[in-house]
Amino acid sequence: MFDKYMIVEDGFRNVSENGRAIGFQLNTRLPYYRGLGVSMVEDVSVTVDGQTFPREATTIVLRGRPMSLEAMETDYRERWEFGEVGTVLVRKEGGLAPGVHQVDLTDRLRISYLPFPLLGHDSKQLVLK
Amino acid sequence: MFDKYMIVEDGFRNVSENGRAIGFQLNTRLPYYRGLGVSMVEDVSVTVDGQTFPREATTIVLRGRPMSLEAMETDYRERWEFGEVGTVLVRKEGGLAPGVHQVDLTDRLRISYLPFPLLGHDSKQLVLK
Amino acid sequence: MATQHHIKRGVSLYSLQEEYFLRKLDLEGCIATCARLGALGIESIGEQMMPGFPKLPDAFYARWHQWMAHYGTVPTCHDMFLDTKRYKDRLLTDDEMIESIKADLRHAARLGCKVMRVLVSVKPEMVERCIPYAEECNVKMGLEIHSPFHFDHPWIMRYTEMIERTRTRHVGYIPDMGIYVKRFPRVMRDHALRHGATEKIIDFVCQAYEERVLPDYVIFDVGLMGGSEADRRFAESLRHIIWSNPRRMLEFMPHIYHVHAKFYDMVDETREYSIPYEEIIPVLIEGGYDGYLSSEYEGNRWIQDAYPVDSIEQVRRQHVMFEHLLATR
Amino acid sequence: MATQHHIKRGVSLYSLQEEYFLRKLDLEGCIATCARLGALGIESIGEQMMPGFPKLPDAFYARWHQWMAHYGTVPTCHDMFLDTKRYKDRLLTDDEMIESIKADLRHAARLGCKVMRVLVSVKPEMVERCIPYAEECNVKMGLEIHSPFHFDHPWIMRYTEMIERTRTRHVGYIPDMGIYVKRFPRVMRDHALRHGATEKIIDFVCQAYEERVLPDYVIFDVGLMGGSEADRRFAESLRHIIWSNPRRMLEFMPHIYHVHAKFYDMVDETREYSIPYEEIIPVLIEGGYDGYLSSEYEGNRWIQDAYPVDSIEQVRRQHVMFEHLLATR
Ligand SMILES: [Mn+2]
Ligand SMILES: [Mn+2]
Repeated sequence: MFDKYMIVEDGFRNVSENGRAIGFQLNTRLPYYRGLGVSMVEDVSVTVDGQTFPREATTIVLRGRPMSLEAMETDYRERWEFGEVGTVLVRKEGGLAPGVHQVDLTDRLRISYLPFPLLGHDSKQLVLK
Repeated sequence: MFDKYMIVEDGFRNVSENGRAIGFQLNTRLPYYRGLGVSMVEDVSVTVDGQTFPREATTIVLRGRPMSLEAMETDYRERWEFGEVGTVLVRKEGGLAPGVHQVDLTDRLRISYLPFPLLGHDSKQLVLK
Repeated sequence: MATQHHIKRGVSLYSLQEEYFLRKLDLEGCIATCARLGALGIESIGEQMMPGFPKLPDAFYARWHQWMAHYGTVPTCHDMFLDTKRYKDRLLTDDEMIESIKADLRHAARLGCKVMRVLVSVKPEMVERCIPYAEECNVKMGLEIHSPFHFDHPWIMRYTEMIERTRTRHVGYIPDMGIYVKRFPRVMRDHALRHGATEKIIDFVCQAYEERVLPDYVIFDVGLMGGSEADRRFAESLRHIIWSNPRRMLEFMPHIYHVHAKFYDMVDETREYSIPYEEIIPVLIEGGYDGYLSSEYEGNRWIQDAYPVDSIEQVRRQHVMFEHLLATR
Repeated sequence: MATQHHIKRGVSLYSLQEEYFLRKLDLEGCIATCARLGALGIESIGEQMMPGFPKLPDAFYARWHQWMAHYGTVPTCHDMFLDTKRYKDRLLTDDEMIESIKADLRHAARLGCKVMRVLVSVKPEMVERCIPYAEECNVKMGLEIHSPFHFDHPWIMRYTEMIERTRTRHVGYIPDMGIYVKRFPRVMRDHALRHGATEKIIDFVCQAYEERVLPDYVIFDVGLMGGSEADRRFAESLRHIIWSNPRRMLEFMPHIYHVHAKFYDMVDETREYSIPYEEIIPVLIEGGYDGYLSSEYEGNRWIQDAYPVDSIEQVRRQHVMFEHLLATR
């Protein structure tokens, strides 16, 4: 229901370690109308220019604290608050080339009162500087 | 709902014309709980030993009156009454061989208060003498 | 035991469809059977047991009235249908529908029925247009409130609005007790098991029914459980089987002309497996209902693949139960 | 114009979710907005606008009460959720559910709410077990009657039976006016058109909705019409949108604690496109309802893809309408 706001326009950039790009990151919000314990965030999947990155390559950062998607599954304390901007960090040797990229983001949330998972999807053209 | 009674055990036989078998016939009832105008009998499809006969080869006989399935579609007077035994006549050069046959019958009825067609199906082993 | 009331017992010949279909009983035999069970109100379906309907000769009606006199039975209700899809390429026009309904009213009057069952799918506008003719025929048109509809369903509300607006005394209701399925019918459950459904999933669905879970959720969960096609069909059946509150009849009682005493499975002479008549009949008595309880046996289609059908015994048991529940102290 | 009554106006902050989500308003800003509109009853969702919920520091509650005093607002209701699927591999146990509900009751009490919204999917047994704690907290638990449920739905009947059996004064109802969608919402129709649905089919579905046709039939017919996936989804939405009779609230009025004044589309200051408040409010007045009409704007999700959302303007219009409908002669 807040799908169009999932990808935040600002903050798309490569991430470097020791001067070498080891991946990229972008800022994102959940598409749901309340905050959720992160154990109920089943998946956050990033696709850039048609290439979908593996779940293992993805890290979520909330308030400076990084978590793998797998670790989130059994974390019953941390919450991703309503409208809160978090960061998705994707490991990719060399990062992305500068310029325009088509970015797709798909979230799968486990909402207790729904029998099916809530899927959210956003797609935006972002410029990586 | 009366599917198991669609194929009547008695009356399965070849039909001859001038001493040559030109087809076969079997007795049948509609699988529905009331009589129907024949315009609402959309199809009566006969399969013997896995071979389904064409719609054009099929004739329905009610109270001695033969009708093609196509003619039934626009006949707004004749009714196939509840539980009434009619005859399906299938044109087939030479008729069927004597002995046991697996006979399948599928009816499609247009029931006004149902959005979908009512399908009835019966399958019996019959002996042709 | 019940307090004073004027509820009468009857049978819709629909109940004996298996025997009629197989020509074990003819129309007279059906009537005689009801009489023998002390169920003297006879509801009939022209298109089921009166070949030639709606064009029946005078002789037929003469014979009908002779049977009524002979067996001491009373015509209660004629069940109409409306073949809106008679033509392959178009629906009936409004005028054609009216003509069809009028033919049914005429037939009901000639049978001596005070009530005609209107199929739930008939548009209220059509029934409204027939009111003058129903008055002329002295036949009341009772909309059958059939599962999954119920008194508070918006489709039924359209009828209620029409009845209130026109202040007619010739349109009302025939609740079909299939709207009070409190427990999932055992015969449907067993039928599904015989036709490819999985016991674990069947149990899950029946349990969810008892808990009154929204059918959408149950159907989705059965999908997740990896059910078979038969399992999914069984779960889908939840959309058409309902429990609602029998006390809702009280508000509509002045407009209830007749009652379809639907049943699937008389376990013995004291109870139906899924429909709690012991809760329903006291409400009818409390509301001052004075029409017929008209048996409507619909178990045959769920057992005929595996067991012999004995509709007469089923109806007999229901009427023993009715006698007990209707007995005044 | 209305007769004498004690109905009050309020807002569920749910209505301002778009602005809060985008950080155009913070919690205090939301409260200030309601106060400015003269809608002084504040309903809140801890998990939406109170980061850290359910573990909020004393300072938070102190600030909350300062805001209430400052803006002249009153806490009305806390909306609880129950994350039965918190764990990937199992549902919460009954005891865990009770603990979760208790935390919500505690929070509601600390906010100063007299009422807590219970999600419609919560099992009545769980709520029953929480009654003693609700009494202790002096908070009434109101089951939200949310579409496609309605007062006469068998799931809701389970609550009614429990309330009658226990004679509790701490479990009742919060009807969500989304159960009174008389006309298919224009915003949903237009949203479907923007997302691949076909005008001809959309019109067919909306027409069928007005005629109160059984959703199953409409869905099937749309299949026959060769509709697209978007068309089928649109037809399926009929399963979740309902019209029921507002007068049914009268029977349950003693147990109605609060009202969710759901809306999708205030056309102007006089009417909501699909929910007839001019029919609903007179029933509340007739029944002696004396709680809040708590705005619940849910139009944003249907227009945000194409239009700017202005929830504040939408709520403002609704309250002008309420003032008019509540004005006593
Ligand atoms: Mn019936
Ligand atoms: Mn609500």
